[in-house]
Amino acid sequence: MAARELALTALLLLGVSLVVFVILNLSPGDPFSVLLEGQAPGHAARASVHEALGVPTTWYGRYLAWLGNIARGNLGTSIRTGVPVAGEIARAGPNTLYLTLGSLLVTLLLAVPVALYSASRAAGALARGLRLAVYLVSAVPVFWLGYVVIYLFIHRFGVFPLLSGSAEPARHGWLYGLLPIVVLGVANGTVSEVTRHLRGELGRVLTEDYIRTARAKGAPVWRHAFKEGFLLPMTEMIASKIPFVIGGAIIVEQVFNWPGLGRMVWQAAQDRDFPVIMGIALVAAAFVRLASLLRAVIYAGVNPRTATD
Amino acid sequence: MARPLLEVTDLRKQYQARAGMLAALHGRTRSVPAVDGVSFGLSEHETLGLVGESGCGKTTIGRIVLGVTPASSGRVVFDGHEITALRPRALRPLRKQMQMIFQDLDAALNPRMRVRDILREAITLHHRLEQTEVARRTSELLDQVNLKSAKLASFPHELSGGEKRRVGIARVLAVGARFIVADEPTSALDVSIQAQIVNLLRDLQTRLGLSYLFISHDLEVVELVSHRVAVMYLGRIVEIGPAERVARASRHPYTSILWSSLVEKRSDEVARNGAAAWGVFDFERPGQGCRFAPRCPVYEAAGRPAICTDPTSEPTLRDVGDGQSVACHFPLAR
Amino acid sequence: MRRYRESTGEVAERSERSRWRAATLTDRAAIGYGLLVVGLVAVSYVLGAVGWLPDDPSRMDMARLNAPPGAGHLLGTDFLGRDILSRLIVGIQAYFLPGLLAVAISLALGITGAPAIASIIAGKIQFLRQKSFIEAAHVLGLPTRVIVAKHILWYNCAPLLIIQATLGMGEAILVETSLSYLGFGVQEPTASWGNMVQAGANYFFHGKFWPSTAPALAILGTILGFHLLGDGLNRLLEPKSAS
Amino acid sequence: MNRLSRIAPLLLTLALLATVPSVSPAAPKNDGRPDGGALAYGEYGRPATLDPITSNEMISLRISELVFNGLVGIDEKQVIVPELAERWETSKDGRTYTFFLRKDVRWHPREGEAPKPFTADDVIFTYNIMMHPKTITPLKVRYEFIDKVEKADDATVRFTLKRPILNALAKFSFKIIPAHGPANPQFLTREDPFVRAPIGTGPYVVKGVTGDREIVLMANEDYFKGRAHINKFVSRPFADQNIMTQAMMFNAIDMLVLVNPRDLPELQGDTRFVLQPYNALSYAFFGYTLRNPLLADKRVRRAFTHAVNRQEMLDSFFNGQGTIISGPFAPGSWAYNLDVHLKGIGVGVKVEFKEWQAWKEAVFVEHDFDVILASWVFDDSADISSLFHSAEIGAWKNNFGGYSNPEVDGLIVESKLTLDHEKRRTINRKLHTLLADEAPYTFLWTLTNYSGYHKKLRRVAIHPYKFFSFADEWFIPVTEQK
Repeated sequence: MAARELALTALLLLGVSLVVFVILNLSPGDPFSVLLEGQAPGHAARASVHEALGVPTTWYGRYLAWLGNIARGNLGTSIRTGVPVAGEIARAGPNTLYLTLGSLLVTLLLAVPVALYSASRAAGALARGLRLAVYLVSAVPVFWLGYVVIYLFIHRFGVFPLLSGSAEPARHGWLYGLLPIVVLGVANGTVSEVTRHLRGELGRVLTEDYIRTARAKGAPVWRHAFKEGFLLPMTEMIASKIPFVIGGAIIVEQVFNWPGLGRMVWQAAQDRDFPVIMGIALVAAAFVRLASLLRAVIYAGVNPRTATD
Repeated sequence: MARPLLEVTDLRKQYQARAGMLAALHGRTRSVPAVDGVSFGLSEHETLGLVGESGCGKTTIGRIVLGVTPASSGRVVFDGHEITALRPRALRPLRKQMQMIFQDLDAALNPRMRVRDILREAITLHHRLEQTEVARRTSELLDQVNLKSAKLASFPHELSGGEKRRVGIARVLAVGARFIVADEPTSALDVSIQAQIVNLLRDLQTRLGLSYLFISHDLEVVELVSHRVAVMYLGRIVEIGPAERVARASRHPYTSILWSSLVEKRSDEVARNGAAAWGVFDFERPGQGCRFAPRCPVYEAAGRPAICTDPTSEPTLRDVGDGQSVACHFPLAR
Repeated sequence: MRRYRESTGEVAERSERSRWRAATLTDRAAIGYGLLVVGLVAVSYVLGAVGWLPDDPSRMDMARLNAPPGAGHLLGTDFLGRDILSRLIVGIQAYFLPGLLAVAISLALGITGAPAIASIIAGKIQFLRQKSFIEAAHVLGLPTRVIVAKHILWYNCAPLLIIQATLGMGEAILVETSLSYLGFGVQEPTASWGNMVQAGANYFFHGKFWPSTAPALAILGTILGFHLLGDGLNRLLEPKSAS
Repeated sequence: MNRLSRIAPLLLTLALLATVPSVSPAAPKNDGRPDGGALAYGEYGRPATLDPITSNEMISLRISELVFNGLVGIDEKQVIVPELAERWETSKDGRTYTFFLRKDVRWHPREGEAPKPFTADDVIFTYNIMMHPKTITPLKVRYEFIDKVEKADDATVRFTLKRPILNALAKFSFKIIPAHGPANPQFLTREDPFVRAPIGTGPYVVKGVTGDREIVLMANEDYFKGRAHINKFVSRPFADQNIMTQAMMFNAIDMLVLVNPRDLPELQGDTRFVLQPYNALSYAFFGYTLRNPLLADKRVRRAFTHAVNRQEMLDSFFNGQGTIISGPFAPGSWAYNLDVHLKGIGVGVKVEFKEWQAWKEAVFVEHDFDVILASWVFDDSADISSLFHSAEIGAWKNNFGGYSNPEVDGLIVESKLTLDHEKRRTINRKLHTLLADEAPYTFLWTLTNYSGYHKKLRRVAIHPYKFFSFADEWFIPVTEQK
């Protein structure tokens, strides 16, 4: 099983890398022209760059060269800065991981209580109100919310809520670190769906006949309801929403000047710095894949029968 | 009775069970026998009751008989077709003759389909019919299971338990089944409705000449509907014979305890609590010889004879006359 | 054999009210609002397509840059003095194709098991496969492909898809807004709500909140409408959760 | 060198002719101004590299201005002054330049090493590595006029030119890097560790990059012109320009090297800050493609030029006062106006905006446009006339409009070949009249860059495009050093 999953993951990453590479090559702009900014480059200059760097001239040649590097565990170096991509990802990655996981936690802290409450009291006015609030919150464009929050902090609380913008180590630095996490958690657009899905599934499980029977007999319902009504839909939502959270992280990192992968990939996208883009795409795809594997494991764990038949 | 419709010979089934959530990752499994050498026959128009505690393998037998679950070994022959040797595709034509009533009331009912669609699907599954013909057949089915035609527009969740069961039965009849595995058909229903369903099944048998493999842990119901009864204990049949004899003149200590506890307590709930007190058989480290020995009062009373725990002499079914067979070294006297 | 004593007393029958009438008042309000939003979006689309607008969305009024709502410009003007209301109406155009495309793409990706909708459906299928009615259909003799197509996809995932499609529209708007912020969204001078929020936000810290808030509110109201509609449809189409 | 810019103004090498040999004292600063304090400045984006050779964008070049020196420098009055060379001699034929180097200059020490002295070897090393075919640098084409460089002794180098050129001395302001700097002594790529942790001779030493990607520079105690006053420079990258301005407004940074035009009014109204213009060498223009038969007719182009009311366009964005150009210079706002103006003469315009890379391909390769809005940023070595030479027509060449006129070609060549200033001016005037008449472009205006900084910074002089050239003279009064 493990070998199969590993092979599938490798295949998926290969596919992602190919697609990203092709898109990069179809989009206008030569990745190596960033080296020629500042001069009016003729054809000769362009060719000489390729020659000087020893890059294949065809796109598939470049892709294969890149693949060859990957096979040797080398993610290549950024065209723009010359820095090894793997090292940069290792430096910026934890920041983004912190941001995305933290924001997922915020999302869940928001969505789960609302879902639980409104699953048990679907018709209550408070439950409706809460749901409406949750829906509103997840329809806010994330960067705009970031602006609003920063504006509030500056003009209401008199602080500049950015870690890397303050001249001195901030007194409440940890708080500023929390802000982007909260903003992303609230406005990554997934709060509403997590709430809806969780509430739906939980509501469904709680009304299933055997749960009703069990409850009538006084048997503990929570264990089953937890597994089918909570654990499964939760992992499912997290697994399917990870790409959105990652996308939101790119925005939040710009607004809050967060030194993570999102800011890196944004700069790289401007310059068509393909080794960086590819490296980050791989990491992101692996992350998404990991989430869906986790989902599969939890599914199998909750329902041992699935793998048997 | 009439000619044999179903013959089951030395059926075995092992399950691969995993130990916990992490086992999914390293894939470690252990083998658990659910059915361990079971043989019996069923004639046309006959009802064979299959009783035993939950987990004894009776549902597994029902599923294997219908070809839903593959057997580990052994043979199932239905009407001359060897079910255990057929591929799923080849099995499909036989489906119109053999069907199952599931324990789960909702099993047969797709929650998004109206009763009318559920029935139409079953009716048209094996026969191409005109619209009018479908309508005629639908109302005929409703008639047979005593369901109001107003229910046709309902979704499953709008039905009561009894109605769901009736729709389930109608669905099975719709494909034209003549052999039905009824897996705990009354277990999820109120007592009053249980009676209606039992009577309905018996009426249908009379009217349509059906054969049932009737699986239940409810001895009262089994005794009521069955012509013959097979008693299972931990994957094996310990006693089989005419319903009256098994119930009233059981020869196996286990059967006897089952029915006497029924007589004494008459209460489903208490009986189950009593059973729980007996402890659970550990399949991973099976006992030696007779499986029932650790719980057997006769074995205790006889001073724990060695033959009962001799691994080479697990008791097999022996004919004790009047169509009754028992698997015990020391069968009870008449 | 003895005859079992039969008792009357089936559970009381539920009336055959239509589902719509069964829906609660607030449900109806929510769906009504959702439909209103969809209607407004559709009307705006048509208005934008025929060009029947309060003002020329590309006409600049240099005397009134970043103006608040008022006479002449019902929803104020943007940083080039263009009429925000007209641009909001025209901006709808940007979402129709992308919105549908987004849904189509995620459906296509569903086969490979990639993101959002696909993953939800994959999860749903995985869940349904364990459901006994699927096994029952199998025992009944239905071929596997029929079970998948009819019982899983058509009956149990179709509502999901409809709901996801409405939500997908909302998602498309948000994604476009994010892309606009990064400079990869719909490009000026073509109006989209996303690039309106983005362009307006450049003046946010100057205290000119309105030019970005107006399109942000439009986004908010519209997505809320889609959500409520999706929820309502969910309740109407998913019988389980209706009970 | 000239270069088309849509986003940021760029490189200029600008100089006046001045060939007076001079000597400058190498004494520590003793001007009565206080040392100490720190300056954090905001940049939109991160530098690619920190060395002066592979660098090709402004953020990097600004930092290398703090870290490195050239043989000659240019002072605030645009006069060429000695820097690493204390004096120089020019041969009569104008082909040989001999530089006599300072002997008291030492390279920034690497950790655990003693500082090494700066010698003629470093100059030759820099020239060689710059001209190596495998070194990718925009500098290369600018120094092709040099034939060879020789070391006379440790403190003397001699450059021989292929032919005498105008303003040659100013070109020796290129930054010198140490021979012991790069890991690879043959050629310099961006993968060399030197480009990220460079050592130079300049007033500031690169200390390192923080986790937030700030670049920290400390004053060089051993600077040959005397220790710089301000202790520490910090370059802070921002990913959002609006937020960067807010950081300035909130005193989270002390300086913006380039204020976004739309934020000018806000900063201007704030007494805490100083706005300082420093660059006016870019031209905005509408460029026409002559591949469109309609636009090939100069009467049409002239009609366009007349129709465009430049004054009104500028006034629309003008913020009340005469010198500050502010207001919403969002990309394309002017192009919009083109639409408005041309409607008056019966021309419909479809405006299309493109992302930078896509725009370059459309303009330079595919020539897929009728009119473009752009601006050129110049230095002294090229003038706008070369953009209209017919030899510049083709993919990735500067005459993207495909303008071709033998008379213009002739004048351009003539202007280039003459070494006489007066004669050249006459030719250029002729060229100018001719181009104005032909209208291959509609020239719009030149724009000014503004730096904004906190008032605590004193004696701030900003080089027109290198920016930090005089930063060692800046200071912060003791009371405001925090």
